[in-house]
Amino acid sequence: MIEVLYFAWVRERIGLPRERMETGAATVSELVEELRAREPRYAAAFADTAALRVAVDQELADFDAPLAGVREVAFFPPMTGG
Amino acid sequence: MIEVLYFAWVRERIGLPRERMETGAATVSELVEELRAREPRYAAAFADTAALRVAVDQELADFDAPLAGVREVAFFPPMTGG
Amino acid sequence: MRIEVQAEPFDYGQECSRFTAGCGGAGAVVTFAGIVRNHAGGGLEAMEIEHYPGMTARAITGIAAEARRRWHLCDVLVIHRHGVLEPGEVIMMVATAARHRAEAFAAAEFLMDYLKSRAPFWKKEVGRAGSTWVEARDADEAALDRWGK
Amino acid sequence: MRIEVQAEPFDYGQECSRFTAGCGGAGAVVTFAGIVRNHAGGGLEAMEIEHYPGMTARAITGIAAEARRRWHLCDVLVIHRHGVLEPGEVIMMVATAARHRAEAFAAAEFLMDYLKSRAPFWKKEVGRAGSTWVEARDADEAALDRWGK
Repeated sequence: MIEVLYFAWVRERIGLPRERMETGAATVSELVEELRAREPRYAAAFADTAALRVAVDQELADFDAPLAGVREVAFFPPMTGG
Repeated sequence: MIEVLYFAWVRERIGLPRERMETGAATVSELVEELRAREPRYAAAFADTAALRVAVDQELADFDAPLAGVREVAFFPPMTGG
Repeated sequence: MRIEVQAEPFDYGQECSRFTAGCGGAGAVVTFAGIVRNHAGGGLEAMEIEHYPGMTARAITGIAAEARRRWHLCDVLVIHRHGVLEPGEVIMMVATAARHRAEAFAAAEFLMDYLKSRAPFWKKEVGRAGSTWVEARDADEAALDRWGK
Repeated sequence: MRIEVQAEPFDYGQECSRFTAGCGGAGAVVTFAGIVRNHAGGGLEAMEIEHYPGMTARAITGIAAEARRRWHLCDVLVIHRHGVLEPGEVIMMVATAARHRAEAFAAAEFLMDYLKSRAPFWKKEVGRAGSTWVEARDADEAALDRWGK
């Protein structure tokens, strides 16, 4: 089981802030493929992964990061703090 | 008549903060020569002009600046504000 | 070193005073404050700041630790708010203290460049005509290059 | 724009608050504070700051005006003390407000570089063993080069 979190417009497009899911995905990219295939709102949120950032277990990561042993994956747009 | 001001260690070496003087010097350098010739304390203060800065009528200037029409000349070490 | 991530307002001037009083060996203190700007036309009614609670404090702590590795700093402070802010409110501040000004300036700019693009905050501008997520500026990502990422 | 040259202490935090509250369009405020450092060994008893009364305010005003020519600034503040200060006291501050942080940072550093080497102040450290005029550092003169003097 993996916890998937969404922030900012990713959260708004998907319509929920987080969900627990069972996945066989080996990498973040495979997880994205799986999510995209679910429903149009996911396909819309993940249409352009160049516009997205990902954190794996609360550390910024790449889309080819492996998911073995991972508990939490978060998707969000580029950050705009400060 | 010209007003000559001294600051920081220049003031301390010469032993006074300002003086009015009559001078025929055409430039700051000539004024320095005139002062140096006066007394050992002036010679000591002006021994190394590379260690000094000069302001003419309250604007930073070079040692070859002309003195025609000038009312105030100030000598001091490099500034250490901030 | 103090890192605060909070919804509550903070007293920017008081934090500046306290920080400055607390660092004995420092000759130089630099502070930065980010403020909710009143855009031309005055259409901005509020700024909503979302963050990633589990990750935010650790991300900022990591950025501050990196700053302390790069420069000899007497102290570092970061306060960042989230939630709903009004125009004119202080969103966040950083403060750095060092012996000389070059280090304090460099560290404050480094902190800001990284907080801007690597700490998980997202700003949304709420105006009369609707609300918009603030887009990351290319200049902000480019700013990281000067630190050799 | 406000320039103050004064013997009296000032409340650094309060000045930071007031400055920040006063600049509506700014998104970024940078402040710098110079503090009388307690040197290793703690031998410093006081810092005496001499200045050139007729020239000081006009020199600082000129430097601030040049900063406003180079960057689009919403506001600038400079306060510089003279006279006798104790370790830990704030000697001077600058504050800059701009729309974006890069301008506020650059202008604050520019002001500091020029105030350091082009405003007529001289510092003397008074310690147990006597007193010494602070010498200008080569780094301070070199810092001006990056602004194309």
